[in-house]
Amino acid sequence: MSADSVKRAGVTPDEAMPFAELGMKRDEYEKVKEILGRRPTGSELAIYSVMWSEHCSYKSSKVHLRQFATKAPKSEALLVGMGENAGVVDIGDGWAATFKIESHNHPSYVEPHQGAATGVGGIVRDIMSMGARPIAVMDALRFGGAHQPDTKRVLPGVVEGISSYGNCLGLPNIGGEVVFDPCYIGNPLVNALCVGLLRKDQIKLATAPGPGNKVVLFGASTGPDGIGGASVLASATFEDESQAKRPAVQVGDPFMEKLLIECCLELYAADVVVGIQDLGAAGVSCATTELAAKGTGGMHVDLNLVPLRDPSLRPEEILMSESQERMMAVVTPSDIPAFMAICEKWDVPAVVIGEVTDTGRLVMTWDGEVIVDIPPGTAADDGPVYERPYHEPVGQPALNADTPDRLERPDNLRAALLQLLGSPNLASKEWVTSQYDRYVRSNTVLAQPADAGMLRISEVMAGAEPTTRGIALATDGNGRYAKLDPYAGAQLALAEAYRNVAVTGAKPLAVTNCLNFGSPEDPEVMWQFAEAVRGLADACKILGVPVTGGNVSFYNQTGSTAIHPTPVVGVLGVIDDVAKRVPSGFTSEGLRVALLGE
Amino acid sequence: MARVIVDVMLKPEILDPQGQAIARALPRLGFAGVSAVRQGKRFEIELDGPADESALADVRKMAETLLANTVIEDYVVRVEG
Amino acid sequence: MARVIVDVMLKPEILDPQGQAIARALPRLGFAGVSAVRQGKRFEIELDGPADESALADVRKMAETLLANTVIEDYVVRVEG
Amino acid sequence: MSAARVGIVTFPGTLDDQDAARAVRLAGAEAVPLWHADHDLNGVDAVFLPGGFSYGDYLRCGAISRFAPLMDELIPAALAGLPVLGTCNGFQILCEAHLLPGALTRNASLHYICRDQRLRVESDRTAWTHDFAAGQEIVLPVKHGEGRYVASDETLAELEADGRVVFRYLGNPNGSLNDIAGITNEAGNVVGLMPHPEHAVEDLVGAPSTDGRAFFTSILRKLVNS
Ligand SMILES: Nc1ncnc2c1ncn2[C@@H]1O[C@H](COP(=O)(O)OP(=O)(O)O)[C@@H](O)[C@H]1O
Repeated sequence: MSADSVKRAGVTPDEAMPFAELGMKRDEYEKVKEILGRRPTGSELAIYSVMWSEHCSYKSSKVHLRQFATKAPKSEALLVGMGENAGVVDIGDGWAATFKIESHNHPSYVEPHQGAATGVGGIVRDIMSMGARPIAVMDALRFGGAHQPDTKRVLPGVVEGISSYGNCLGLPNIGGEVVFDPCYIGNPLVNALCVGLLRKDQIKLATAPGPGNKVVLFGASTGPDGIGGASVLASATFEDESQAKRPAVQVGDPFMEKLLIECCLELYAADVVVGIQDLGAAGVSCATTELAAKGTGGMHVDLNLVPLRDPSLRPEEILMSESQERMMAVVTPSDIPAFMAICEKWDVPAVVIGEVTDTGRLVMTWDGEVIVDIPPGTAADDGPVYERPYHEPVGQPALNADTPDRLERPDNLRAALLQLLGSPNLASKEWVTSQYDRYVRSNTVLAQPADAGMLRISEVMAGAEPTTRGIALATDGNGRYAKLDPYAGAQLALAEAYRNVAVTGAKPLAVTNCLNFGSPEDPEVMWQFAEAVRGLADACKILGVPVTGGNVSFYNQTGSTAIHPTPVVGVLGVIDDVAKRVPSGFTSEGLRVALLGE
Repeated sequence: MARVIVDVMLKPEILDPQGQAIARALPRLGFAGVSAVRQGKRFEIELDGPADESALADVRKMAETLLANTVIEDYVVRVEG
Repeated sequence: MARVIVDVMLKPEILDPQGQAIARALPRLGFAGVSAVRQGKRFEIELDGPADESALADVRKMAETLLANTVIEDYVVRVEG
Repeated sequence: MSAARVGIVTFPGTLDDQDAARAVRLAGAEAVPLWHADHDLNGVDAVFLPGGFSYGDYLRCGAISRFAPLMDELIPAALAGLPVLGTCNGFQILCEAHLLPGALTRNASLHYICRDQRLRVESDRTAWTHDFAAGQEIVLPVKHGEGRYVASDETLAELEADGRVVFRYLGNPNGSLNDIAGITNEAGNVVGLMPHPEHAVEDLVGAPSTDGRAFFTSILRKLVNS
């Protein structure tokens, strides 16, 4: 069965395409037609629909997120800012750190273990793609009430998923949060952070320059993971009912990811990589369009060469597959043998699937026919941008007028204290943290129960000159504060993470954030979002720390009820001498206790 | 007293990293001629009474709600005989 | 192309905490009448050729040396059919 | 005199090889990287199989690694007296390779556990524990999901009678039979344990103890004296 080709699209201009089933609006579809000067093929529609989705294009949030750049404080430390896979910060002595936090909320509700595991896997690949060795992870978690039945299903699975995936990669878990609130029932939040280390002059970027250079797909083979929508497309165009919908959960293979990490580091050390990109949510679509758009502008890919786990996959499905543990690299032809030899050493399958061109077009073929022929930038960068309407929630003044003054003062303070101590949000998180390896690779200076995690860096990579330096990281967020006042709530989250880093003795340098909200189509939610971003951008300016990257997660809601707005903020700091770190807790008897601040 | 077996396997379209790792290792161990391996779980359930229709219905429900994760797994219930 | 099944179970004298945890959970979930549960592994091996005696001998060796740890586990090889 | 050379084995999925090499170097020995796919022990004086998730712990921990080409060299060398230490996944591999008896199974709690663990040294008569005193209490981190030691009654009785239980948990984290944390072979040259000495050799990082150092000073002393 042949695929919908460009040629065919030319002679069947009026064929109805299932853009609505793929979540695309009519005017967005019209824009695609205008760009191409014809109707898109099924494969082209697959590419535009995922690249222009909220998740990949940030179409509702973009206009607000710009403040992180326009209000950004001057920073000597910033080497790579927003817009790349992750931000990179100069931490001195020739070293750089790259870090980012990302959500995997919805998949973790559907299948807690695999959802959370693949969340860790995804953020780790982002860090790898910058040229860094991933060196630690953190996880900020939100669950429904501790006693609500579904929490019993979701929480153990999520913790097991993070534990099994992160531990298997040999990445120490150096901190995070566990918060319970009934507002998260049905919408748990799983935000995973990864930090990596690299030499300052070895940053890798997602770019495909140099016509004639080869495009290599390496790592796991491609299966029908997470392509519910794509199968509509694969069948709809051809009235083929045999292609049942295949909405499959993404399953992680941490062992393959561990091999990928070591393989990539050896590829970097051998200097055989011109550009590199991880395959995230939009898989091959995203990697090819983004690499091509940032390079010399063109790429030719033969989709038949993509190694498949399920040989019946159609090109539309291959383009949208979310299979995990895959990377795409651009390699000069003369380096291909060395590249392949390193992949073979690590048992990582690798295949050349295409070539960089200077045509300004991304062209893909299937069975010898052209099925994609687009300007890659139109998919990667020129997605729709919305100025969504927003207004303060109707109930906001009443919510704020309802102050704690109304509460009865308890006459038995002891009972009140015991009740507080027994509440799930204040209780020990050891049930969670004891399932995470905090020791692996022996660079962990601080981890739980400290307020911030800290790592030494001198021992991370063999052969590097010694340094006394280290990095510290903390994540914080408080949905209840943000619900009362999203502007101040986001600032409080930043302030807390900033303080947590500062008290260890480290100097805060940079910020990442994960913005978890309800539907952007609800003007009241959109107001919360706009306020939170404005608050965070203003506070970053005042504290002198730039936002280097992050992630927006919308549609965390059940029916019309959204979660509390939950901006989670991560702060990275640097300490000149890790031996001088300040642990939390009283270290010996007889010390004086001082209270600083108001 | 009867024994009922519940076999739980990952659905065919779901990645099975364990099975794949085993399949990849076999040639190195000198085993040729295997095209794929999938790894699943096997539960042996000892019943107090006989494996009659009502007991089997119970086991089926148990498989559906507890033994298998039906988001990613299929199961088969059968009486050992 | 044939499929051979290898079932691997812990030896009866070895504690099976997973099976026990399931057995303990059953009454709470409203299932009565189960006296014990044991959890093991099931491997589905796809052969390139037929499941003849020589192929089965190979699978038995694979089970003995790789799929089962005979210090703690027993195995059974059978042809699906 | 050239430094004692301790081989550190890396399988696909090994995690603690860097830590192991560092611990060996801190003790004053030379750490020699050994690759699973090579048929070559590089003439080392002792071998350390560090922890991790070799082959993702798929099938059973250590089940696939035990067939690595390097193991074809290591098994006869160990039987001939080469000192070998396996920690965590390394212990699991040694059991799968039948260099040590018994097996390591899923923790009784069914959860992975990472914690600082108190242990009692039961034997200072192995190649790797001379610098401890029998009866000494130490703290090392444990971090594993499948660390519950099991063996047949006869094997257990034999281990106990021959003094081959090398470490015992004080506060059993995983349900190990007889609280066993580590054992040795009859000759005392092969030792396996679930806890991680290589994470307890520096004040700044790892567990709140440096009790792990004695493993490495023990082997160094033995090699230098022999
Ligand atoms: N999900 C998690 N992942 C990793 N570490 C966590 C997680 N939740 C809590 N922690 C760690 O456990 C410790 C205690 O957490 P918590 O009780 O929330 O204390 P605090 O209120 O001081 O942040 C901290 O070191 C924190 O980083």
